[in-house]
Amino acid sequence: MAKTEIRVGGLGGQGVILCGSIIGKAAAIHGGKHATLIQAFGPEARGSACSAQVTVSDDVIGYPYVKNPDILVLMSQDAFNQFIPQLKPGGMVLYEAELVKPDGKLPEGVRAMGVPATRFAEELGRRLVLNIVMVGFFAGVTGLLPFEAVEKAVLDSVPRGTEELNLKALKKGYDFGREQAV
Amino acid sequence: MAKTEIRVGGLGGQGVILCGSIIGKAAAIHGGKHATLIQAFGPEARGSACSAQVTVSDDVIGYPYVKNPDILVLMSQDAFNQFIPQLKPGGMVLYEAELVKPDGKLPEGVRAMGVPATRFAEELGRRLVLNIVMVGFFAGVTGLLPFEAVEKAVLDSVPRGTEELNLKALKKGYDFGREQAV
Amino acid sequence: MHADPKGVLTGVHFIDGDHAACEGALAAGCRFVAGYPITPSTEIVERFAHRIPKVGGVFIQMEDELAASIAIQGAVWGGQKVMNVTSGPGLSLMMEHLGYAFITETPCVWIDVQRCGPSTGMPTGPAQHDMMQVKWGSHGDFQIIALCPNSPQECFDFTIRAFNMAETWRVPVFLMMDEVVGHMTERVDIPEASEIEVVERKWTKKKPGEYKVYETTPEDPVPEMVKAGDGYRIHVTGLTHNEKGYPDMTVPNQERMLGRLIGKITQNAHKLVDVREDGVEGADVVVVSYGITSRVAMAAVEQARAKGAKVGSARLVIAWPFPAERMKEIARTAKVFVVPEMNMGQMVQEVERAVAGAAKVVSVPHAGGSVHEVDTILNAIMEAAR
Amino acid sequence: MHADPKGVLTGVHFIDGDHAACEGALAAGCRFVAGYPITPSTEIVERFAHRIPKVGGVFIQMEDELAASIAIQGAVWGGQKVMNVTSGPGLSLMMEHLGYAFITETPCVWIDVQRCGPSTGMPTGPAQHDMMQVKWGSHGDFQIIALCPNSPQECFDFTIRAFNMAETWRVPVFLMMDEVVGHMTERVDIPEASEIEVVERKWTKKKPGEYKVYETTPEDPVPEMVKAGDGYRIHVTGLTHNEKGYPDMTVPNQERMLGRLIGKITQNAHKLVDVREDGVEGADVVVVSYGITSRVAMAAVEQARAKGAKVGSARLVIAWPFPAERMKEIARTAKVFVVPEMNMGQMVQEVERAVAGAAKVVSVPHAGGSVHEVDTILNAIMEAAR
Amino acid sequence: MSLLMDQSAEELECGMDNPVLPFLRKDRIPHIWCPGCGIGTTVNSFCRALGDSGMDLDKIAIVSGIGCTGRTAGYLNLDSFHTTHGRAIPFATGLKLANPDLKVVVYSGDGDLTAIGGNHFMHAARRNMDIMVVCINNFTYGMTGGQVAPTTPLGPTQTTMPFGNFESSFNLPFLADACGAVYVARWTVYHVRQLAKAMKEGLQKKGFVFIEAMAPCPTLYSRRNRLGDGVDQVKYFKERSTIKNGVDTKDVGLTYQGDIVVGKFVDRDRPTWMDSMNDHFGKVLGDKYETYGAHHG
Amino acid sequence: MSLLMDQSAEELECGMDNPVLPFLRKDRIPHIWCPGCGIGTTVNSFCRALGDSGMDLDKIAIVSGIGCTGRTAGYLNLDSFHTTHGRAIPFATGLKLANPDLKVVVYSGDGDLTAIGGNHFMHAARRNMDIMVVCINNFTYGMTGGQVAPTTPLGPTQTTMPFGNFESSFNLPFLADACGAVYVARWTVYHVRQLAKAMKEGLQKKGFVFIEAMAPCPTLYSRRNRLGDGVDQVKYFKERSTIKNGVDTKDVGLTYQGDIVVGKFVDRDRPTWMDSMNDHFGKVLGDKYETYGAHHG
Amino acid sequence: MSDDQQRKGRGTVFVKEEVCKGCSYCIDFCPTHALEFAREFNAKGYHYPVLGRPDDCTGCDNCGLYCPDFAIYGARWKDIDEKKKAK
Amino acid sequence: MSDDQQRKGRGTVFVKEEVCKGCSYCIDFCPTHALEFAREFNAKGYHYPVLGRPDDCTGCDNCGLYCPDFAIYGARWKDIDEKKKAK
Ligand SMILES: Cc1ncc(C[n+]2csc(CCOP(=O)(O)OP(=O)(O)O)c2C)c(N)n1
Ligand SMILES: Cc1ncc(C[n+]2csc(CCOP(=O)(O)OP(=O)(O)O)c2C)c(N)n1
Ligand code: SF4
Ligand code: SF4
Ligand code: SF4
Ligand code: SF4
Ligand code: SF4
Ligand code: SF4
Ligand SMILES: [Mg+2]
Ligand SMILES: [Mg+2]
Repeated sequence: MAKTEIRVGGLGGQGVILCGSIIGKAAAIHGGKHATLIQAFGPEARGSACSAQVTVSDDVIGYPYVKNPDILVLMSQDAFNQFIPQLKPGGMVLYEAELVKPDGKLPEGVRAMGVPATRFAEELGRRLVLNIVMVGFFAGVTGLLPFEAVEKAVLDSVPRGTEELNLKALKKGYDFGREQAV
Repeated sequence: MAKTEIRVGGLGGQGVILCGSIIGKAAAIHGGKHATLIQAFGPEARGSACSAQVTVSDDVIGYPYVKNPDILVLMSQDAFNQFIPQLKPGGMVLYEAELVKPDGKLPEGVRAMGVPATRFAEELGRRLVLNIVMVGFFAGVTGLLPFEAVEKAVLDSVPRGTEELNLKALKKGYDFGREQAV
Repeated sequence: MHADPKGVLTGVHFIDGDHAACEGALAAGCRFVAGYPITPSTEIVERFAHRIPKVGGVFIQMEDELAASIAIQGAVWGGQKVMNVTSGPGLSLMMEHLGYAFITETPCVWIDVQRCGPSTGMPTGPAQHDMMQVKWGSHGDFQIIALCPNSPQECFDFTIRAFNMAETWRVPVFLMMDEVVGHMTERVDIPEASEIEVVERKWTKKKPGEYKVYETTPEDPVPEMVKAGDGYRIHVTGLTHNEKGYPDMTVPNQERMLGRLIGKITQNAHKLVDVREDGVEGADVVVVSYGITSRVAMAAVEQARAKGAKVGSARLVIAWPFPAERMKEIARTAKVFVVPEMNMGQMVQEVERAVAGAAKVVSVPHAGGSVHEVDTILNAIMEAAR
Repeated sequence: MHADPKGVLTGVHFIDGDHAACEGALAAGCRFVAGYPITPSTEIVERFAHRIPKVGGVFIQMEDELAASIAIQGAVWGGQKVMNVTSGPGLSLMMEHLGYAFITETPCVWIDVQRCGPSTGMPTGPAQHDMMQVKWGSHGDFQIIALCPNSPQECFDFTIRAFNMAETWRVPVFLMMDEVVGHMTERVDIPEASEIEVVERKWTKKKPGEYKVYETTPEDPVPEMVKAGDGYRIHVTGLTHNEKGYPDMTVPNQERMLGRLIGKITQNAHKLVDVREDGVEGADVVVVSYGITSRVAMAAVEQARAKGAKVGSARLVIAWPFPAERMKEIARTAKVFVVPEMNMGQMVQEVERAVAGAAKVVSVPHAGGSVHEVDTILNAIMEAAR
Repeated sequence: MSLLMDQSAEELECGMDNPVLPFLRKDRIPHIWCPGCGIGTTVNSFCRALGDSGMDLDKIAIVSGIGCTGRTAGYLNLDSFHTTHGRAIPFATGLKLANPDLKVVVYSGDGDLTAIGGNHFMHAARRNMDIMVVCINNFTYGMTGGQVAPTTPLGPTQTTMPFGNFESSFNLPFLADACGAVYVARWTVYHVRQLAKAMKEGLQKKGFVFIEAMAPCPTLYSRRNRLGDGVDQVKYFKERSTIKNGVDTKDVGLTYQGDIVVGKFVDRDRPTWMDSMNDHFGKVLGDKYETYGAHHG
Repeated sequence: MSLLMDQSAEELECGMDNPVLPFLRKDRIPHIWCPGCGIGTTVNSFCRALGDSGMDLDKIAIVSGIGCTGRTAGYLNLDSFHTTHGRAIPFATGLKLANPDLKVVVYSGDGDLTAIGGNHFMHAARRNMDIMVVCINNFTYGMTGGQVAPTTPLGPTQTTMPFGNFESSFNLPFLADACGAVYVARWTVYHVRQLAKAMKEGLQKKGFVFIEAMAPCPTLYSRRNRLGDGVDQVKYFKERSTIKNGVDTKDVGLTYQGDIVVGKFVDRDRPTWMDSMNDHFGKVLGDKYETYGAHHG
Repeated sequence: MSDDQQRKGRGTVFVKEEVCKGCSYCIDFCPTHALEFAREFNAKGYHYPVLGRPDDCTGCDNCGLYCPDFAIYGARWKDIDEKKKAK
Repeated sequence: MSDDQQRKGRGTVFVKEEVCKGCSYCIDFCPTHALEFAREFNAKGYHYPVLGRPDDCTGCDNCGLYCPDFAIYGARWKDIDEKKKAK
């Protein structure tokens, strides 16, 4: 009854929800698992903090909220500050290396890995795909889901005409993640 | 615990409710009794049947409806047809003699008395006071309420400037009633 | 405080419940009504429109009930005592603003002259089937107070009481009339203004800097009030808010705010309930009724007693909050509760819940359009008494 | 009858409850929606607006909820299957038209994605506090059916079921979602159209001369339908009416009409209730829950069992009509009912009434804005189990 | 059951019958309206229009709100809907869009359509929803006993303006015009033929049609203001009306017992809501889009 | 508690502070509006108007409905009321009539005021209720995520018009004018000074004042339609606006990214509802009548 | 009425006396003033119209157009005869 | 800024950097193009304006009129000095 709880955090406009959604979709539709995604906007939806809670499990998921995530995927400093205290002991933090500075605020026993996702995305020509880089990075580091499942989920989720760019972003993040994971 | 139940019936525009209201007011305010008046319009308020239920009692009145009146005061044939079956055995019917034709439809043991109220009213110069003539007739025949009480109730109830006319109408009906009652 | 003599039509009157309720409002200090006509409540606002120019105040007929039910709330924050007058269909349109009055703690009196529904139904027929609506009709949790007069005199008296309760508790207070009570004419005694006790708005004595619009103390869950224009620069919102009145949309604050708002009534229910009892001690059967039905029921109770049945009557003068505790007590001795209502069974559900199996509960429903036949209730009593 | 393949998005999807509900409606044959946006329900109509041009139908955004909730009813009489989508404040504005749908027996599905109130409250927070509103919020007596999905898959499935029930019973059928269920994304399997059972409108086979719009038989209290334009020259009114649909405002007719309308549900409640039970037999404590709370409650139940408590779960898939009989039965063996809800205690009152003192009933209220903490429910269970 | 409207012996003999009867639910007459109430006369004109239009009555539906006028739906022998107060227009909108085959007529009172129903009125006109709205303007709330309406001119007494009305009223044709109605006309109960003709034109016109019919409410408006009976009010309509077709709607405001401008003020064309939708989707979605309502009529 | 809007060291040194601060609830800033949202700029102009008017701020109340714009009430340092969706105007009506001392301003969104609130808008204008209505027109429902509004021009995509809007929109100044407003103006977020001046005039004017302020909603309108950010929309306002004071309101309708007519279109006088009431009762009831609100201000 | 001797004007009227509410629209708006009130009341107490001056009736049906109660209509003898024949 | 040497233009601006949302209204509508974006982000991740060309600032407060976030305003040195004196 393996269950992995993930919190994705960042700012509105960064594609935080989509990032969580692709992870969930990869698990639930292409990965043969169960997954639940909860979106959380602040009371004021726009412009401010934004986060997604993803539960991936071999079994049916009851309680849908992620209180103490196993994995954090963070794309802003605010999100980092907010969510780090919730992380499970021994959990994992994946962060955008240019927007988040862990600066020794990490609890002991936590594995933290950064990825210059924004830079990668800009190199690929569109800052907007930073969230897909993060998805790839997540997949690469955690190995929670088969790459093909994630790939299919990305293809299902991005606007027509942007598939290639997004797959490149995914690969980029994934490869970077594999390297780190080793 | 004397209780008298009265039903006044006629057509919209005849002043049926006012007629009932004056009887009630005479009893409740000037006559030292309790009185309850219930107005009943048909589901369609205007132009059609109209009636008032008046209960006059020495005691506090509970149930406010008049199911089987002791006295009927009737100003239209429709009302006559409708209400006669409800009259208490041995009850009394007071009717407008030109608009209502009892024609042998009266139950046995019932006292029925007509008054040419419309004609009286017309003689006084306003057809509209026919209801006040009926009030006077009621007071005269039944003796249920002191004439002064009824007189005050009329004065309280009619538009300013019409007091004299209405008192005349009341007196006319009252006198006619006294005669009949004898 | 005593009533302002200006609004008090001292004397003896032979008027109907609608008119009496209007006089009650004027006596209680109501000086603003925004109305929208609907049978059988219209006479209340018609009288108000006629009386108010000489009393000093405003009547305005709005474009619809949505407007009426929020205009009155604006007027409260402008400093006036107000009432909201309607009947079923209009009330259904006011449900959003019922919640707004509750969350903003805007003191106001709501008169519902109940007519026969559902929907347009029988507009000139009576009913008592908005009893649950006033308790539950707006989205979200809320609380109200509801009084049930059964005569024109009570329409006058209870309207004053309703205004006083609204000022005391700052929740919407309902006067649950019905077509019969509204259109029934009886003697109404209106005392001298000096004999009428009126609760003044709970104006703050604090200065602008010190005052918070929703600040309360542990002893008193009802905040003090100010009106717009007095320099306090208040903020009022229908959002979940803090003591300053500012939006504060967090779960703990929601809990705090809603807890206090609901608690104002639930924790003070014992001060609010009002049951008028007659022969309940030692009775096998207790008839629970309210509004006009209580008069019909009383006739049945008397007839049943004449036939030897041990019957008591418990009349809910205040239907909400429901006197659950008292019902539980009565259930210790009574065997059967008989609950006649001009609806398909509403308050009877509260009786059932309160007595929790300790006594039998019999509903005597009525689809509306007229009051019960006395015999219907009598039969139910006799059946229960067997 | 099977679903029209045109509206069925067969396949496996990772979508949220709002989107799933929209797909359910399309699969059920809904081809007309008149909407008005309100968080957190808007996504349902947004998806509908996007999907409908290719499915054949109409979406129109109306000027307000009053318009939306009656336009859909016009569309029903024009022959379409429809739904009405909103959240608390919008629902409060629709209360008059809820009664109209009931009295005119206009089949329609109402989706309420519950958000945290009262009033504007916390618009993006969840709650379950419109449960009583849908039962009692319109003036007059009426009845509805209410289903409580707890996942996107159920939002899809239950929406179809709601449409089928609406056509079967011709009362408003509510899908009581909440912000969490509406915005939670999970896998949703949409089967082939041929595997989806859809109840067709109960079209009459009678000819114009023979047909009466509200004629029923002793066996079947639900009348047959026609649509405007088919030559039947029907009349439909919100007034108390007879079989022909004509106003007939007499007390006996009111009794007859309302008796049948209410009876459709109360007398068939046994066919309608749906309680999903887990380990209720032999349990000391039974947790009664519904909607998203049932998933939180289940987590608590499992933890309590792990601690050795004998706990069962009874989930109200259908909240209205309330499964009073089943609760009574359970009360014969269970000692305590624990009822967590995202409100200050609503359905718990029905549980109390049903068990009538035969078991203890513990409310686990929540002011809204988030789901319960598992621990809160767990503690209540453990306390009850002692 | 023998109805008051059944053919008399005389009629039977020569095969005559009241020409409006095919359009009425005979078994519901006599109607509830007061003696001299102008609503009945407008319904009479509407029946003529139905006949003159030559349209299939099975395809005409009528929707009313609540009020004396609102009872009209119950008397016409059409598919007829008596809805809630103020909401006839949105009901009609749903009905029309669900079944585009229908010609949908809204027939209701001034209070119903322009007080509580004002929002729907203006938005339906803006959208050019394809419905015909007949507003019986009797300057009062008849059904509830004569309260002030948004149409009551300055001056007369109404129960909620017990000392005379001091609140400005709407100029309804101007309002309809400003919101986008494609056909706007005003007639009075005196103008029975013109009213019938306008109604016939309205039935045949596509888009949001607005016809104001001024009618006496003797019970609550005329008599209360000492203006006499229904017939006196119709005589006033006769005497003070001037026909001005095509005049600027801005200039047709009414005053208490003052001059009346009647006529057809607006008659223009713009695409209806549904046509706009079909055109637009056709353009954007191309052949994939199947015109909605095309299988109809 | 140190607030982001507290004076900085620099400011303290020279005694400077942002001139709009006296009009704002400092402790509630930063506000919730998105980057480049035009609502903030209109509020900025309103603050200037408050200052320029020289009026006693204790006697000015602001009422908002629900929406992004509706949050304005919560930021202004006045007696302020955040009501329900669409009902700011009737709330304001009650507030004003209960306390005639107040100048009451309604500040809300286009959807709030003209969709769900349309009926109140038109009736308050008809009555000439003495309130000033500022409508922030961003052509969309901002708060709920960008649905079509009655102000959305033909063309742009909105979530409930996913293939582009095909429904006609209102010309708001024309509507306000037709209903009877005594002051009608339109400005855009580009016209900050004119907007502030109009607001000041509005504050000082008696009767129903209507000011439309066109504002960008970059998040849900501009960006979604590839019109760029807030600043791009303001540049469009700048480039395509022509000032035409006094022009016929009929001619100021808007189209998608088309020409814009701005200016003060209407400025006239007619008695307010309350003045009419007082005059009328004075006439009818004579000396017995005590003018309502006379003891005030 | 169908009797030829009685045929005085160019047309005549048919009245449903019991439906009439005595509003006098027909009487006042008859172009030839052919109608007048009956002296009798109907069951509801209203005077209904009678063709007092049959000579003057043209059968124009103006009365029928005005009647708010659908209680009267006029017809030309010509049309009546045609209907009769068609029977 | 208060330092006389730094006084280049006729006025200057005061910026609440942490309140700014980087919309660029102030920058685009400064009549003298005196403002530009800082290279730094504030805590919310927005670039805020800085007086890039202080010489050009007239203190006209146009930036202040446009700012939707009340994060900037301009003032003339003249007025600043007066305020300072008044303190
Ligand atoms: C929601 C609601 N509010 C109020 C009423 C009461 N009501 C019924 S009809 C009516 C006004 C009728 O006036 P109008 O529309 O002018 O029609 P008329 O009777 O004059 O023909 C009112 C206020 C109602 N039925 N429903
Ligand atoms: C009764 C009700 N219906 C719907 C809503 C949801 N709602 C909130 S704001 C809004 C529209 C906002 O649009 P607008 O008035 O233009 O303001 P903006 O956000 O664009 O400033 C809607 C539909 C609500 N809060 N209440
Ligand atoms: S009250 Fe007026 S409008 Fe209503 S039926 Fe009577 S005359 Fe006609
Ligand atoms: S959504 Fe639009 S209107 Fe709302 S705050 Fe953002 S930019 Fe402004
Ligand atoms: S048919 Fe013509 S002429 Fe004959 S009575 Fe009627 S209106 Fe007069
Ligand atoms: S018009 Fe009709 S109702 Fe009026 S008097 Fe003539 S027949 Fe009778
Ligand atoms: S004060 Fe004027 S010149 Fe200086 S930066 Fe601001 S807008 Fe530019
Ligand atoms: S206008 Fe204000 S918010 Fe925008 S960039 Fe300038 S200082 Fe920042
Ligand atoms: Mg009217
Ligand atoms: Mg907007």
